[in-house]
Parts: sequence; C-alpha cells; structure tokens
Amino acid sequence: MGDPLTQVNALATSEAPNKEISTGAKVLAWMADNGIFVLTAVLIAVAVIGVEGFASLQNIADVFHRAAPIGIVAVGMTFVVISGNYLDLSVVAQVATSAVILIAVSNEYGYIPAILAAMLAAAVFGIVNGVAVGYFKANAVIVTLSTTYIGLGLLRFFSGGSIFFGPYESPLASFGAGKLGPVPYSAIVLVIMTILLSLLLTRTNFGFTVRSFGVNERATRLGGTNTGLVIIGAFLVTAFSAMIAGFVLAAFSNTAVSAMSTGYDFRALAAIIVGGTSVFGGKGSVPRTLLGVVFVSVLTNVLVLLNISFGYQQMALGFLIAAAVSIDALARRAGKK
Amino acid sequence: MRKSRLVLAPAAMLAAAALVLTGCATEDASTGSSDSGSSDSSGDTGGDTGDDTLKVYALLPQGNDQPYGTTYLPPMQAKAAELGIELTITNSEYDGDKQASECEIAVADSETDGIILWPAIADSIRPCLEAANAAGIPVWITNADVNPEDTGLTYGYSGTDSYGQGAASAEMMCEFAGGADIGIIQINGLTGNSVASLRGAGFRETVASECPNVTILAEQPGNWNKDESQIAASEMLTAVGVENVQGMYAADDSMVAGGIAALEARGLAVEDFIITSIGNTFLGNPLVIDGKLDGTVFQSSSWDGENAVVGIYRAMTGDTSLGRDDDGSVLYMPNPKVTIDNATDPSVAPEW
Amino acid sequence: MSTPVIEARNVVKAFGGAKAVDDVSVAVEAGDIHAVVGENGAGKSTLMRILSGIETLDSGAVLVDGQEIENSAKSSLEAGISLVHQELSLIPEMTVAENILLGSFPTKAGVTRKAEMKRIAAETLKEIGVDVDLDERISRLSVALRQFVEIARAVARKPKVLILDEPTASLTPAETDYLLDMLKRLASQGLAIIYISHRIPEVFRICNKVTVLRDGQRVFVSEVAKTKPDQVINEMVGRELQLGLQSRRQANPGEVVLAAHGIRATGVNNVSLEVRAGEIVGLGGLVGAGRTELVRAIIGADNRTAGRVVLNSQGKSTVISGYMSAIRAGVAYVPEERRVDGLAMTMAVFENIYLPNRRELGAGGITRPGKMLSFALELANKVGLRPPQVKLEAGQYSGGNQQKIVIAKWLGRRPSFVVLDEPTRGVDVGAKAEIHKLVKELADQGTAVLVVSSDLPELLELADVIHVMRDGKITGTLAANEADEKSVMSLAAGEKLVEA
Amino acid sequence: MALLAAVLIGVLLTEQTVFTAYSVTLGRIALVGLVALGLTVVILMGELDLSVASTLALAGVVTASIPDLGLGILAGLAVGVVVGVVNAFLVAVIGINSFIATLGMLFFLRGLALVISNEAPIKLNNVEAGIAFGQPLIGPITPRILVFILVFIGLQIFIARIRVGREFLAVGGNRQAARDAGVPVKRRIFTGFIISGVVAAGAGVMNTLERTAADPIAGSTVLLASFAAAIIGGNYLKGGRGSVVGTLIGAASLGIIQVALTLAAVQVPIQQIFIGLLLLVAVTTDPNNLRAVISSIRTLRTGRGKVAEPSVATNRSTSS
Repeated sequence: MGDPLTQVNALATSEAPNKEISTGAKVLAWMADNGIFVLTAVLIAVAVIGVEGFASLQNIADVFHRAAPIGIVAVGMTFVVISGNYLDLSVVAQVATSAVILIAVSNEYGYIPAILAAMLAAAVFGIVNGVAVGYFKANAVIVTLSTTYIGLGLLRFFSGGSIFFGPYESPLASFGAGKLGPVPYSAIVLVIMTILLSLLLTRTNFGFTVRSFGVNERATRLGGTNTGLVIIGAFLVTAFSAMIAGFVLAAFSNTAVSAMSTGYDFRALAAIIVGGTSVFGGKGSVPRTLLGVVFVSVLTNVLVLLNISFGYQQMALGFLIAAAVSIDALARRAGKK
Repeated sequence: MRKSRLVLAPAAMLAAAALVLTGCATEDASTGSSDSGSSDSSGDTGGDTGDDTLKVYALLPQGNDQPYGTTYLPPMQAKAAELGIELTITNSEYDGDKQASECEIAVADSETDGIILWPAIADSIRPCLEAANAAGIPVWITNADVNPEDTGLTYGYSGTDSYGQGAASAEMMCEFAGGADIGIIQINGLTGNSVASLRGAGFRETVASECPNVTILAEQPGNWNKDESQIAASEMLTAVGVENVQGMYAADDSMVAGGIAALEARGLAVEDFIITSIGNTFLGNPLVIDGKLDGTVFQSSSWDGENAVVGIYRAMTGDTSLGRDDDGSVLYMPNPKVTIDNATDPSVAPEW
Repeated sequence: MSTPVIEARNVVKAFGGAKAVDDVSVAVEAGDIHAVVGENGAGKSTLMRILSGIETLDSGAVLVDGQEIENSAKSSLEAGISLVHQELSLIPEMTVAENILLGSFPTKAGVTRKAEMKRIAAETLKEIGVDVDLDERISRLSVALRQFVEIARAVARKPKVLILDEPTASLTPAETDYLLDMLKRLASQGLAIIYISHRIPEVFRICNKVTVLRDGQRVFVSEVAKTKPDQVINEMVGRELQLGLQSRRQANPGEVVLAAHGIRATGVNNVSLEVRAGEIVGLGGLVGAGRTELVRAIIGADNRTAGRVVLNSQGKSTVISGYMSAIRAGVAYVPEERRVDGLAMTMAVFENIYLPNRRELGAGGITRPGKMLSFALELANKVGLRPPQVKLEAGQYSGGNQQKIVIAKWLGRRPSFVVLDEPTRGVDVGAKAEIHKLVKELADQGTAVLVVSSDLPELLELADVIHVMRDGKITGTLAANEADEKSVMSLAAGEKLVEA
Repeated sequence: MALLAAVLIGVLLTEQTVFTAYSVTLGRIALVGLVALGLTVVILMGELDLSVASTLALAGVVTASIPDLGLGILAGLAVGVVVGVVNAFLVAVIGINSFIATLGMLFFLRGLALVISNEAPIKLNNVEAGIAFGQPLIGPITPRILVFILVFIGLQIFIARIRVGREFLAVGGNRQAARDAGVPVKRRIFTGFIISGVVAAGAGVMNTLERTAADPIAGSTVLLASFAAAIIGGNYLKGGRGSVVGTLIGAASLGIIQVALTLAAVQVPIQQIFIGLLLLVAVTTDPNNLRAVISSIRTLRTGRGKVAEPSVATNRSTSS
C-alpha cells in the first residue's frame, strides 16, 4: 500500500482553511484553467488573417471532417481518463471493428443487423476492459493493449483483412457526404455526442461517481459505490463512442478496412490532454476535450494548407502539446503564490 | 493473496481457452499452407519428418492488416500447397527490426529450406541475407527488390518495380496532359514507408524529366487511406486554389478514390481533371470505367504471391542459383497501364 | 540564561494572501522540551516546516546557536534540526534501515554500504529502545512501529534540535507513555525538543515551556509550571469552552440493532458483539489489536472468513453480507484514515456529502445541483462546519472540519447504526468537543453507535459499554461505571504493560 | 507470472528450437527488453516515458546521417541525453505530468526523425562495420545481447546497491518524504529520464548498426511492447514498487512466446489473439505476484514470519 502514505503527504501542506485569493492570482488561475480557450482563439484568429483560404466554407468543412471521427472517440475516452485510468488503447480496434461490421454486414443483411452487430461488439469491448480494470484491478494500459491485439486479431481473422466498400449510392454514403450548410453531418454528430456525454458526466449520478472515483477510489467505494460498475460504465461509454466514430468514418469514406483507425489511441489522448483533462483523473470535462480536438484539427489543417511536410506537422503537434501544458502548469504555479 | 486466488479460476479458464484456440489455429495455419497435412507443425522438431515437405519462411511486412497483403496470401498459400511447401508466414508491420529478428528465427530453424523475403526496408536487409547464405538457405525476394549491391546475395526476385509504377503513372499523366501547362496535386502513401517513397520518387522524377509542363503544386500523405486522402486532397485544393489545379496523382487507388471524392464534394466535374494512380483495384477499376480515373497501373497481388512461391521453389530445387545471372531469376510483374479502353479486359481484372 | 539552541524570530509566512504564520517568535534551550500547541490551522505545522527549512519564510529569521541559518531543508539539516512529521513520511518499499538513513546513506564511491547502514540503524533503534527487524519493509509494519522508525530517522541524524509534530496521534496510551519517557531521556542528554500536540495532559507531563498559537499568531507563552491546562486550552480556542469531559450522558438502550456473531477475518478471531438502539459501544485496545479489522469485517468493508451479522432497523432485520447491503440497510462508517478513505480532497464539500446520498437525492440517476447544495448546507450547519461554505474543496478545511464533513455525509442517510473509527484523531480540542456532542446526540436520538478509539478519555466519556480487544479477541467488557483508564489498559495491554 | 511460467514450460516441451537457438531468442528479447529496462527506472520514480520509441528512431537517424561512424554513434547517444534532459526539465522544473510531457516528445521526436531523414531510410555510410557489429562475439552472443545483459546488470546494481538509484524508490514511493529527507528529487528525476533516454537511444543506435540503415519510423512496435514487459514484470505504474529483474522476466516471457509462435507457424492474427489473451490473463491475475513471491522467499530465508517483537505494542500491521 504505497499510495495512501503518498496521498497523505501530498496534502501535508493544505493546512490553513480557505485562504482568500488576490485578484492577480485569480487572473492567473483563470489563465491556467482556460489557457486552451485562449490558445485556440489565437490560433484561429492567426489562421483567418494569415492563411489564405482557411476561412472558406469548404475548408471549414474539411476541418470538421478532420475533427469528427477522432473527436467522437476523444469525447468518449474522456470518461476513462477522468476515472484515472490513463487511456483506452483499444479504441483503435474498436473503431475499425465497428466500421468493418457496419459495411460488411449491411452489404449482406442491411443496416439494422449491422448496427446491432456493431453494438454487440462495442458492448463486449467495453465489458471486457471494464471488468478487467474495475474488478480485477488490472492496469488499464495493458488491459486495453491486450484487447487491441485480441480485437484486431479477431477482426483480421474473420474479415480476412480485406477492404470493404458500400454501394456507390447508399443512405450511408449520402450521410457521409451530407452537409448542413458548411457543416458535415459527422460534425453535427460530434456536437450532439459532446452535449450528451457532457450531460452524462455532469448531470448524472453515474458521471458523478466517475469523477469521484478519479479523485479518490477508496472514499468512493466506502461512500457506497460499486466501483467496478463505474469503471465498466466508463469503458462502455468509450466503446460506444468509438463505435459511432467507426460509423461516421465508414459513412465518410464508404469503405472500411482493419487498418483505417491506426493512431487513433494517442491522437485522441493528445486532444483530451490539450483540452486540459488531467491524466491523474478527477479533473476535466467533455467540452474541453471537444476544444482540444478543434485545436489539433485546426492546427493540422493550417499546416497542410501551408504545405508543411508531415514531419514538421508532427513536430508542431508535439511542441504545442508541451507548450500548452507548460503554460498551464506555470500559470497554475503562479496562481498558487 | 486472497484476491489472486479469487481471480485464478477465470484466469485458468481464459488460459485454457487461449491454448485451445492456438491449438486449432496451428492447424488452420498449416493446413492452409500445406496439403501434406502435418497439422501439428509445432510438434515436430526433430527435422527428420520435414524432409518430404519443404519448409519455407515467408517474411512479409504486411498481411491481413492490409488489403493488398490480404489478397496476396491466398494465391501464395495455394501455390505452396500445390508444390508441397509448408509455409510459415510472418508480418513485421513494416518494422525493419522486427523483420530482422524474424529472419534470425527463420535461419535458426533447423528445418528451414528456403526464405521468401519482402523487405520492410530494403536498406536494412543485408545482414539477413548474409546470415541466410551462411546457413546455406536460399532467399527469394518478393514484391520490393533489394538494393543492387545486395542482389548477389539473393537467388532472384519476383514482383513489381515500385519506382517503375510511379514512373508509369507519370507517363500517363504526361500523355494526357499533352504538352499543356497544368498544375497537379500529389497524394503519397504512408510517410516513411518504402513503397510510398519509391512510387512518389518515380512519379516526381519522371514528370520532371518527361513533361516539365506538368507542375506538382502540393504533396501530402494520404496514408493509404481513402478518408485521410479525401481531407488532405481537399485541403491541398484550398491551399493552391482550385482554379490552378487541372490534375491529380495518388500512389494507390484507395487514395485516388478519396481525392476524387474531394473533387465531387466541391461539385467539380471530375471528368475535366487529369487523374492517374496505381493499382486498378476493386475500388479503382470502376472509377476508370466511369471515366473519372483517367489511368491507373495494374498490380496483380495473386501474380505477386504465386510467383514468390514459384521463385523460391526453383531456388530450392536448384533451377536457379545464387545471384541474378541465370535467366528466370528475375520475374517482373507485368504492370499494364489501365485506361478506359482496356479497363474491362479480363487480363487486368481487379483482384484487391 | 544561555543562548537558545534554536530560535525563530518574527517569522511570517502567507499562503495566497492568508497569513499562516504571523510574526511568531520561539526560543528553545538545550535540555528543554518546549510545547507548541494550537488548534488545527493555527500554523503550528507551517512554523515547524519553516524551522526545518521545508517551507520558505516570507520574513523573519531562524537562528541556531545564535547564528542565522539559510532557509533551506539542506542547511536546516546541517544545522542539526530534525523534524518528525505529523504524517508518516516513510518509503513503503524500503527497509527499516534504509528509511532510518534515507537521504544520508553511508556510501563508498556511490555504493551503499549495507553493513554500515544496518549498524547505524541498529545503534539508533537501541538508543530509542525499539526493536524492529532492520530488513523488514515499512509497508509491512504497524502504524505504531512506523512512528518509532520515523523518530529513529530523526535521531539518527544526531540533531541538536528535535521537532515532533503530533507524534502520539496514532499511538495507544502504552505506546504514548513509552514515547514520552523516551523524549524526557533524550532531553536529559541535552537535546532541545519542540513538541507539538493537541493532548494537553501530555504537554503538562513532559514539557517545561509552552507556546500557544492561534490563527498564526503567538497568543501565549509560559513556563508549564506557571500555568494550568484550562488556561492553555482557553488560549488555544480563544473562547471559554467547558469541555464535555466527564459529562457522561444518561443512556437508555433499546432493542438490539446490530448483532454480530463469531466474526473471523484477518486479524480478528471469533468475536461476537451487540449494539442496541441509543447505545454507544466503545472498542478499546492497542493499535493492531484488530479493532479496525473487526468493524470493517462487521460492516462488510473487508471480507470475513466466518460469522453472521444481522441489522434490525425500522422493524425489519437484514443479514449483512457485503458493504453495499450494509449501507442500504442503514449502516454509516466514519473510517480511521480520513484523508484516504473518507474524503475526496479535491472535490467540493457538497459533492463529498452527495456521494452516499445520491440515490435518494438524484432520483432516476439525475443530479440536481440546487438540491445537492441545500442538502449539503443543511448538514454542514448541523455538524457546525466552519465556515459553512459547501462549495469549497474538502482539502481546504482543517482536520476537525474535514471529520465533520465525513460525519455530515452519513448523517444525511439517517443511519440506524454508526461506526466511528478514531473519530477525533488529529482533531483540535474545539472540534473534538463538538464531535463528541454530535455522537452523543446521535445516540440520544436512538441510533446505535460503535466507537473505536485509542484515546482513553474519549472512550470513557462517550461509551456506555466498552469492549477491550487484544490479539483479535475481546479480552474484556466494562460497563461505563466500572471502567477507568487503568482497567481498560490492563485488559488492552495484558502483561505487555509491565514492560512498557 | 505463474501463467507465464506455465506457457514457457509448454514452449519448452513443443519448441526446443527456442532454446537451442537461444541467441536468436535473446536477440528478440533484447529488441524490446533493452528499452523496457531503461523505462523501468523512470517507472520506479512514478513517472512515465512515452518518448522512448521516438528517441530510438531519432538516435538511429542521427547516427546514420553522420558519415563518421564513431562520431555518429556518439551523436546518437547524445540524442538520448538531450531527450532525457528535456523530458526531465518539463517534468521536474516546469512541473508537467510526465505522461503528457513525453507524449508531446513522442510526436515531436518522430517528426524530427522524419525531417532529418527526409522521410526515407538512411543507409549507413560504413555498411561493413554495421554487419561486423551484427556478428557473434562470444559463442553465438552478438554485441547487442552482450550490451543488453550488461545494461541489465548495471541497472540492477544501480537500483539495488547504488545510493542514487536506491533513492529512486524513495522518489517514487513517497516524493514529499524523500524531499524532506534531503533527497535531491529533481536531480534524481533528471538522472532517471537521462538513463531511459540514453538506453532507448542506445537501442536505436544498435538497431541501425545491425540493420546497416536507420528508419525514421523505427520502433513502431516497441513503445507499447516495452510498457507491457515492464508492467507484466510487476512494476507499479504509480511508482515506488518494482524491479529491473521483473522487467527482464516480463520481456523474456513476451519474447520467448513470440519466437515460439513464429516457429510453430501460427497464423499472424491468431498470434495477436493469443498474445493479447496472455497479456490480459497475466495482468488480471495479480500484477504484484512477482513481488509477493520474492517477499515470501525472503521470509523463508530469514526464517522470521514477520516483524521482530518490539518492546511496546503488538506488531500486527493495521494496514489491511
């Protein structure tokens, strides 16, 4: 039992009761909590002024296209992160599985069976991850790593790994291509998911226990919570979001292949973190994650518009993650003084 | 330790399940690869039983995780079965170090009679070849050839010429452009992937030499993905201005499909653009027939998989020896250019 | 009057505007045991952390032997100031020897010299008269032993000044006696000791000077011989307050609410007990006697290997199989480790209070912020949370207030059976009295209460019946009228008391 | 662990080649194991380093892009030092959670590797030297394996006997306490990240030498595998508990199983499924098993059941 002692010591200094905070510190604290808003605003402003074509309707649609699938994954994965379980690597397998199932099965038997099959797969992913982490107290990183292997392995074993495509004219395809003004349907799905999941996290007992678990697992359990179920819930939310991301992706490209979601794990995590959700658990929110996704998508979009090569794009992304969080950390520190 | 005892039961069950699974898996694998039905190849380690059937390692950088690999494997396994070869297939996911380790395993296996090698990274394959030679195991290269200086260490090569494919696609681009000054955008494969860079270079350099009137306005990776290519293409169009773009090249059909989708999403008349690609796949072929994709380069995964086995068989049976001197030690895959004129020709029927 | 070994001159330290230590001066001479007392949040710990250089001071100075020292952990250590922390600050996965010498491993060319290390460690343990396996990992030691290793570490540095912050908070009376004698011995060898405690009797037993802090300021300093406990306490709380001590309530027990039979669990060996409505049952004994293990087994927070627990409330009786069923049946549990098991420190007070009550308040699984707040506020006032700002983070409150929050969140459920494990450990005098009052009120309203406490006066004040445990068994049961410190201790410690 | 042992026995029975050709197996273990060893010291301090794989790739690229081999190798290792310093700076000085800081580095370094290499593999200037490096040195032992063993022994001694390394446990187990006790926590964090950086870079340099070329996207499969090895080996991600030996065992189990499955000609997807299930079972069945085993052995050896009787109070631990 190493951590009780550590936790206690971490709190050793929190002695005096509520101290009134100076206004200067208030501003810094606000910066610490809202740095990402500022950063995103600045980035967009710069892009609008400095980058030709950024503000065009078409390009806005492209940004949304970038944001939608990864964003839907990220808002869901936020639950796992807030519950203090680092991340869910298996979203890579989950997105691909749901996309392949949707197209492959719908080609044969129509959409309803396809969607049901995909939901079943998502449920299995969520429950296996959740049980292993929630009840067996296994490390989430390794559990989800293993379910990634298993999931992709099964998918490739049964699908043979082939690329599947839907009929040229299909409801799915037209949904994938559909727009409301400049806003693709997929982006609307993202917004709806954000609102729903945000409400789930902040306005329900389930969401409450997820946050509470992230802050103090033992106190949450002794407060009369079946913590195992909470964790299963968090992983199920992630799994179903990943499933919907898979649908959106399949609709957009009207094709599905097991390799289509490579890299979604850390890209989603990056968005969550840039959004300001703490990987220590407890702190964070779904809208923040959306903001993080927007930030990363706009950044990538701008770099492509400037015809910056992939290498530099990665460097920029990495640098901005570090920078964003550094500002955050420094401001927080200053806020304390 | 109360907890650990509590979890042991399900754990044991899971473990059992896993072992059973691999049990049958092993059978699937070996029956899939050899009709001589030595189903528990994991069992025989003496080496004496393996004499009638030839044991060959196929060290590939992709398999069921990529569409091409998926359609490459069955013909390969069928041919192996036909020739009484027992195949062990690995997939290094384009990780050169992993493949090198798999190569060491193949060389260390006392039963190995031959190695089919699809280099993950051509530059890094030399040690593997030397080790195999030291062990007297013939190596046949497939799909992507080794560097010229290393060819002497191999028994032969069958497959495409990735650079050549890029070049062929470029030639079509030049032809269709017909001397007119046009600007195009280029969608590449996965960054850092050797096929991607070879095709890219092939196209780029051929355009530069053959038809300087065609200018590449922008390049971005599409990572072999339709969706990512569509976004990248659309963003490139925005960046350079649609009015300046008259053509597009993508390193494979999935990506060109994305590019075309990007044009359509803007309500542009795809027919007005000169578009070339590589593959002539199930995705690309219909586009050619529809007149959207002006030209693509046919690549036959079945030819590729089959001839890899044919090649190593000839090497093992002494029909061809070390080096590339004797004829038939280099089998180039015919890479016919596919346009609307021959798109329905059975000889170029899509395979993947 | 010789120059003091250690002296703090007009020390000031502020956190985000609020002054935790406000112009405080303290001087301690060799051989002195100087008590620094005050309620939680009075600034004691902060002052001590400044003396030991862990906390930087805003203004003022720290002098050792009349020389001002630089304000850093390193220079304080070198100057010979050693702090024994309030929270145990040992490394769970390191051995006793390593912990004692942490930060000052004997090395040869960077390589730790294990033999030398163990020699020094053994020497030190001998000096303070405690015997522990030097190779044992801390994570496998009892709380009490950890406390002694903690002290050994401080002593091993051969300090001039030894600062102890609430060293007896987690010790039983026997262990406390032992510790106090040890300190007297060390002082007699010329060590200057600063002793921080809530336990006034201890102060009057071993200290010869006392400084009282209130709200970060020094409000009182005196020779111990020249003052009285009541005076010190009044200076601490800054208001006349008649302590509830000895004011035992008139209990009239009703029906049996909780009946536990033949409980067996790790550290618990076949224990049976009953708690009646309106009755406060006390569990006495030394740390490690199995009291916490017993109560956790009874309410199902930990697995029991044998035994049956029945809870009778509102006419229906429930067999308690697991913790969940216990909660639903009307059990409330105020755990020993407040910060680890009791509260989500970085969550707001109202959120902490909401946790066990969410099913009742959040019908249909939907949270209703307005309801959460009003509900929490009501309870906060009921338990006398000061200030009653339920939107503040729990971690921002002092120990006493934190304990009130833990109690508040359970009161919301109107429990029929309440378990309190060390309810006032590390809680200041004022809050302690209030908590005692709350517990008594609970019982008066007909709640069955089970209190585990190592604080004998507390046990004697609250309990109507006291079960004393040793080695996982109940070794004796005393009615309120026949119980006194001696009788409880002899049952608790058995022959061991003689050694101590 | 018990499960892994069972599987290993199974392997021993069915695939002797795994052990007859042990140098191959060792090579495979070293591939991931080396990085995992470096990672372990960081994990012991309760920190994480997600940048190891990218460091590996970047170090290789740098080595290959410098004509002079000796210089290249030094430069490659220097990359490790620099990365370690930057990581540690972000964590210890600026105060970012290492999980995030190194995630940023993961992207940044990979990008840098691609930029330097111009997005294509770089061939080693002196191929012969590279091939020579790949040759067995003592018996079938290649320099890589030798380095791996030496690094293992070195780190084991460092953590177990060297003061600085020993204090890593304190930094991970109870940071505030370590600080209060005068342990220079920041300096320890720097040391730790530099170690993991240099070890990862070393792995990258060796790969480059052995393969005679550097791949900017190398190590794509290494990052998660090395974490798996460390955690299966019983290292506690929150720090303060774990061992280099554990990591070795974890890496060995994974490596051996992979080699065995390949020799057994198991289909690749099935291999994935099997290894996945194995990981899942291994991690769900008490991750601290190893630790438990070790401590029980200790108890047996010392003959003492628990703590010696102190003169005050009983000694039964209350920390349930």
